[in-house]
Amino acid sequence: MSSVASGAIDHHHDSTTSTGISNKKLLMWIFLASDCMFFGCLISTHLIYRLHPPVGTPPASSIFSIELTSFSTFILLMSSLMMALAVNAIQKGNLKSMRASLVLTIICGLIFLGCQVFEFSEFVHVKHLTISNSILGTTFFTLTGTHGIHVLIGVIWLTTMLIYSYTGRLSEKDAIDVESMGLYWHFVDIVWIVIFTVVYLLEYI
Amino acid sequence: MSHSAVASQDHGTEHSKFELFVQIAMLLAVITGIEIVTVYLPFSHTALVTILMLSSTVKFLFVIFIFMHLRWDKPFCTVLFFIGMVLAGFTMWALLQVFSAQASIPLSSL
Amino acid sequence: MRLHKFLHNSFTNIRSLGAVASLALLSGCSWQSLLGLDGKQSTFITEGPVARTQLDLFYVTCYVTFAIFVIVASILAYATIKFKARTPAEESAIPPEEGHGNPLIEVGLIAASVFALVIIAVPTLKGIWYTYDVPVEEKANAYEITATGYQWWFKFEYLNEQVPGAGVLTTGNELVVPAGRPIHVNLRSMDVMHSFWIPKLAGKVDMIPNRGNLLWFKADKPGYFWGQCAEFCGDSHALMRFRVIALSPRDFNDWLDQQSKSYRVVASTGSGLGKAQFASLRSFKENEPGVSGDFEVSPLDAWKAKQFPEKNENPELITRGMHLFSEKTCNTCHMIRGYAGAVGVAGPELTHVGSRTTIAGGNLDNNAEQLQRWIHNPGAVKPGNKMWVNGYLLNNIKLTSEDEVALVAFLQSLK
Amino acid sequence: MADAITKSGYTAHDEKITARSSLFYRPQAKTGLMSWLTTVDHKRIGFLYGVFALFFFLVGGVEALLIRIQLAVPNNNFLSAQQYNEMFTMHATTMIFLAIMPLSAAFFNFIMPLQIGARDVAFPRLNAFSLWVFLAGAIIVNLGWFLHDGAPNGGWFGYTPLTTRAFSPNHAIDMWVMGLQLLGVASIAASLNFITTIINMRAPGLTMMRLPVFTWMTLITAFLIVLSFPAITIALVELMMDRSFSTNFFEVSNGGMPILWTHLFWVFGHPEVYILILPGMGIISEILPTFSRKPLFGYPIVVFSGACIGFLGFGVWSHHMFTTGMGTVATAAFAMTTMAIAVPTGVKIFNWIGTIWGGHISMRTPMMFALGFIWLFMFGGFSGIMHSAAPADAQQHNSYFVVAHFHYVLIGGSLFALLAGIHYWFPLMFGRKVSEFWGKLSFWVIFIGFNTTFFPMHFLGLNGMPRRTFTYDPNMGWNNSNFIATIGAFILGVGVTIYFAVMVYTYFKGERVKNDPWDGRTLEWSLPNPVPEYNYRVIPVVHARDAFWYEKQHKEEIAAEHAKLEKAESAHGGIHMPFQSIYPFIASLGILIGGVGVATIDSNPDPKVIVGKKLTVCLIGLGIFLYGVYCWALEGNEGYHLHLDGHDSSDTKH
Ligand code: HEA
Ligand code: HEA
Ligand code: HEC
Ligand code: CUA
Ligand SMILES: [Cu+2]
Repeated sequence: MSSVASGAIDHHHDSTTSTGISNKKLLMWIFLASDCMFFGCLISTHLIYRLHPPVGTPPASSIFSIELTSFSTFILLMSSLMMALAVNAIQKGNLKSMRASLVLTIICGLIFLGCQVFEFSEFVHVKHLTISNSILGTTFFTLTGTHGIHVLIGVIWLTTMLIYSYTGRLSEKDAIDVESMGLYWHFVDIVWIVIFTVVYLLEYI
Repeated sequence: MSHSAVASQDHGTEHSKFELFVQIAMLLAVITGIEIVTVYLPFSHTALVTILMLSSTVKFLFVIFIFMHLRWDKPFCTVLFFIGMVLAGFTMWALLQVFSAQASIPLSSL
Repeated sequence: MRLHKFLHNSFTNIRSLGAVASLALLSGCSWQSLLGLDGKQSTFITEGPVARTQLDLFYVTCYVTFAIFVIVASILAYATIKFKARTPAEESAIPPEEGHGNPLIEVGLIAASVFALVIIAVPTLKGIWYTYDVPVEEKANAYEITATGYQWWFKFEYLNEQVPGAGVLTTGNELVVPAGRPIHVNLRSMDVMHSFWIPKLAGKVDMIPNRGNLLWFKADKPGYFWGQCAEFCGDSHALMRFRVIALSPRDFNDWLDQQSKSYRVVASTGSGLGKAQFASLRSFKENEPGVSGDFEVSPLDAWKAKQFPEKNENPELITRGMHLFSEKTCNTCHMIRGYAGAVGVAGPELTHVGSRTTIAGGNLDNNAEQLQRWIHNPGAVKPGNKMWVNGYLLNNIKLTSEDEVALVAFLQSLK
Repeated sequence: MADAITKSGYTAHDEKITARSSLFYRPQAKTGLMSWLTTVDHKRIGFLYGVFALFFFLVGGVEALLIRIQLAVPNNNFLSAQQYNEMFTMHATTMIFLAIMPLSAAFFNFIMPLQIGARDVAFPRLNAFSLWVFLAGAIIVNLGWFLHDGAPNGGWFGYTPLTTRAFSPNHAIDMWVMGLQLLGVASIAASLNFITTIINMRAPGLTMMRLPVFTWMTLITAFLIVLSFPAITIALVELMMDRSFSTNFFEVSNGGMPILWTHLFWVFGHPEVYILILPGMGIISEILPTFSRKPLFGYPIVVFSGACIGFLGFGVWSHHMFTTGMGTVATAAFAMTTMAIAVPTGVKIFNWIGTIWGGHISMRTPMMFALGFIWLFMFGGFSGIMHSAAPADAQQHNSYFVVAHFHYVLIGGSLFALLAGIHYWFPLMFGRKVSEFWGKLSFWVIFIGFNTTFFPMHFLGLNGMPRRTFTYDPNMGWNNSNFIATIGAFILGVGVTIYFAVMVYTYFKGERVKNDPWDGRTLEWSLPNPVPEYNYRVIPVVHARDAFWYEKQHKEEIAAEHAKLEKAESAHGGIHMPFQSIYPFIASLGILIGGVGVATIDSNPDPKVIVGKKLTVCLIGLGIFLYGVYCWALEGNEGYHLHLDGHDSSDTKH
């Protein structure tokens, strides 16, 4: 150790933190706590406007397509599974299997995004629901769009990590990086779990 | 400094995590399926809302505790996240309460 | 010796102050006026039950916090003085014992604080319910009005008073109400948030777009009250004022009758008008005060005097002004009931504008000079004013001073 | 400062390292502009936060003086309505977001790691990033002064729909929105860092219940920031969408509810005021024990009540909305929770008094400010309680009574505490001490000026004067109080000027002091002053709550322990120091450019010509940002090891 004058300091610190939790992981958890509040406010906005829709608002269930949404929900759940497996793999030092899982996660993420793009364009062009022509459109697109951006960021992050795993920047000892990324990805998933229920399903009862 | 080191995380107990993850994922999918079916069932409004809230909470908890490892991590992580989650939940609840009051019905929906 | 003298002096000073105070009290001056707290919008002077409830509650909070303040502050002062190290030696003396606190004291103090808060909380809760809406037993007697905030003036609609062919009775900037009856005001806004505040009658409630707020108040007896918009609403928020005039039921009914009429037409006598009759325009400095209030008689009497036609009216001038009112497109924004074409709603209703004590949102005295000042350049009186921006600038309204004088005469004739 | 740090610290560097990370430029300058732009040292970052904050404090103060000049006499036209509205909006925005918060952040950065016996924060480059993003936000908020559109003028809580495009068509509000958004990002990033640092980087033996109270309050404040800023972020996003993409969040004609903004803003806004006061309370809890030479009375309960205040602070936001017609139940609920906050706050006051009780109070300048704090804050708290009685607040809301309340808690509270903190830690930061005479003089002038300014405002408010009014009539009975307040503001200005003049003088010419001049109790006083770059030669082991006080009483044992630790540490590879980095600065620069682009430049109205000026600037900004982040990620969080021989630092390679 002492002969190496430079190196990744963080690693060294990580193993000696006061709580035993690595800094990166802690940071990620606090960030997610903060993000709860972020999405909490967005979802509240949507729900508040759904509470007393202005007269003449068409029922949202006539716009939503439960089939598509169920499908993308399922896809996102599977991506979470893949992500969990990826983290599991790298923690065991299995870089190869991690790569495979990552690729699947990315694919799932992309499918989800694709569904969302399709959904949005259908709403705009077929159902004539735009972000500015009604309050439903405004809150719906903003909320799901923000979630979509989170997914997109996640996909970019995952892809970067995947590339790193080939160039050697990401190796077995960097499990923590993958783990933090996993936390983020799962969080995006649970936000969707909430959105799926309160934005979509609630409209059908 | 080294003597203050707390043993780094213990990942020794994960022999069967793979199966566990897959099982959980299946479970989540099943719950989702049930949710989708429930909304079409002729239950009362409140009953349906309760069922949906409960089932999505269950899914939520499964993901954070299993996929996100909270179950195996230091409880401290759980505490941290729950501070945010609880406050967010509370704020949402309070906002919805305030806005569902009679006084808050917007003129545009009268 | 010197100390003695000082004490003596201050003693006599206090005595004389006391004498002044008791004299003032005897002569009918209240402590509010002694302390200069008797302004036109003073919350210390209450003229109705809502404001009174609020003031009483305020006093409760004062007593409680004052008591706590006296106790805590004296202990703090005592500790500071008593334990102060006065010499370097004292400073570097062996430090005192390392105490870490005493749970009993803490719990006692927490309990005491909670107790103090309960004293405040009980009347607070009562007050919240009392001030929110007209009490049930008085509901039947309540008089309902809708007040709408605009940048930067108020519109008042008398929901119970239908004017044949013109919907409900509408006025602007001066709210006339019956005294002794609870008034239920629906608060609305058409643009940004405003807030409706008549300090002597009731605390404020906001006027929020897309929201149906309400406020109630009751004036104990007839009177003239100052009100103010209390939510920042843009450039001229400071100048968004209004008045409330409470009348005895009889007067109020007379007023309603008068207001329900169409505008007052002053028949032209046919004789032309001479040049000399135009007053010359006084130029006003920006932000120069023009504001009502230093009425020579009581404000209420001043208001009553306004209900009658001006003394030396000039029918020719008025007729000229009447024509100008539509020539200069004033009618596109202002409603004058009975005046063909004057159906605008962007500005205050002017059917009886001459009978108000103030114009331009309680800012200017309603006299010829100030009226002319207003229509000469509304933007200089109220920065950003919609009449200026959307009227004068957009419609390119140009008035000669003759036009102005004629318009003023016309406006003044609208009793 | 540059000098102080350079001299005290270790300056040479390891050539081998340079060679190894040649792919990325790793700046190593220890002096000059580059050393500041690339610094990752928490002390330097803290110092910069402090400098910016004090600069903005003066700016905000000058704005306040202009406000007071305008109000000195009725119907004044020193300022136009428009200018006045800009003035109070910017005054509040500047004071809250650009002065008090960053000044607190300066202490978090500088003092907190020292108090927990750490060598740096958990993520040094993220810390630098927070600083520069803060600066970018500050610049954007203030840009309007120099542009045609003018400065933001919607009030510091920017109520909709006044701030929507329909009523504020020009870019002033866009700049406000964008600036606040960035300040939020900066604050959240910094807070994530602080929380991680406090939780994870404590010296051995420093359990949570041994943390100095200032560190505790830093932790709680950071939590408040992390949990409350998302609310305003969402509110601002919604406003931005409304302004730029004509969405309907606050557009009434399509069912929008402007009241929603009010809620979201205060969901953030109330925790925000505790964000402003808790650091101050932490500072006071450090100063009182030191100058009473007694440990803090009831440490656990002070900490607990701090947490309690923070937590309760999330449940009271609607007390700013008592007049919005929420209905009886909601109003009552929020009135009650608001009152409840008096209890934990009172507990703190009582414990502070308990601390000085029976002590040996040495009446130095920091102590004067600290005692001033207790008086004034208590006073401000009481007017807060008066507000919490909702029906009474119907009269007080948006009147000068509120203005009096919050200046008492903000100046008498936060600012006094921060001024106390500057005096208190000045010797540690710069090795010099402010003269007692001048310090106390400035205290008294500020104290008197402050009360002269704001005490009459209570009466102004109750006498019916609404706030945010650029003018008033001479016949309303407000003339005298206003005039007195203006005189007071100038006395206050003189006091502030004295304070800063003395600080600047002391920085250059002040009396040099030995280490630990106040006979301090917490760990940071065990360091030499000025503090060396690596902070602790040896990471100490903490044995008691007032760690340094304990060390001073157990000198021998501690010395022996130190020797042992030092050996262990050098065997371990020496002191780890992170490399400096320019990329946080570059990323922030990109954000600044992009932010300016989004906020100020008109997009091309013709949709066919998409590549307008705006888009170009935004893309340039985005490009620079991405470049910065990319390099930041790739250069890695490497560092070098430092070996110290005896008392001279030298560089050894193994
Ligand atoms: C540092 C910032 C700070 C702090 C600490 C506080 C502290 C408090 N504030 Fe204040 N407040 C502001 C900053 C702050 N406030 C600002 C900036 C605004 C205006 C925003 C705007 O509109 O622009 C505002 C406005 C504001 C309002 C809205 C007024 C209105 O607009 O109508 C209310 C209403 O309840 C309120 C209440 C309180 C209360 C109850 C406390 C309590 O925390 C105070 C508790 C302290 C004490 C009570 C004193 C000590 C206690 C004891 C000695 C114990 C015993 C006492 C009792 C039992 C009573 N504040
Ligand atoms: C921490 C926050 C903080 C601080 C420190 C202050 C400090 C001061 N504030 Fe203010 N203030 C607010 C927060 C703060 N304020 C807020 C939140 C509002 C509400 C705004 C809104 O309604 O939106 C407000 C509003 C407000 C108003 C009401 C405006 C209105 O409603 O119309 C007034 C009026 O008197 C005022 C006055 C002052 C004064 C005199 C000071 C003084 O303490 C200032 C002291 C400082 C100085 C006097 C500077 C000294 C500098 C020099 C002497 C010059 C040297 C210059 C150079 C070297 C360049 N402030
Ligand atoms: C764009 C519409 C518009 C036009 C055109 C217009 N006004 Fe106005 N007027 C207003 C508005 C808006 C106000 C309220 C201004 C305020 O107080 O902020 C007002 C106020 C007034 C008042 C004061 C009313 C009161 O009760 O306070 C008078 C008098 C008046 N206008 C007369 C005129 C005359 C005369 C003309 C024509 C020369 C005219 N207005 C043209 C919009 C207009
Ligand atoms: Cu309307 Cu202020
Ligand atoms: Cu508050």
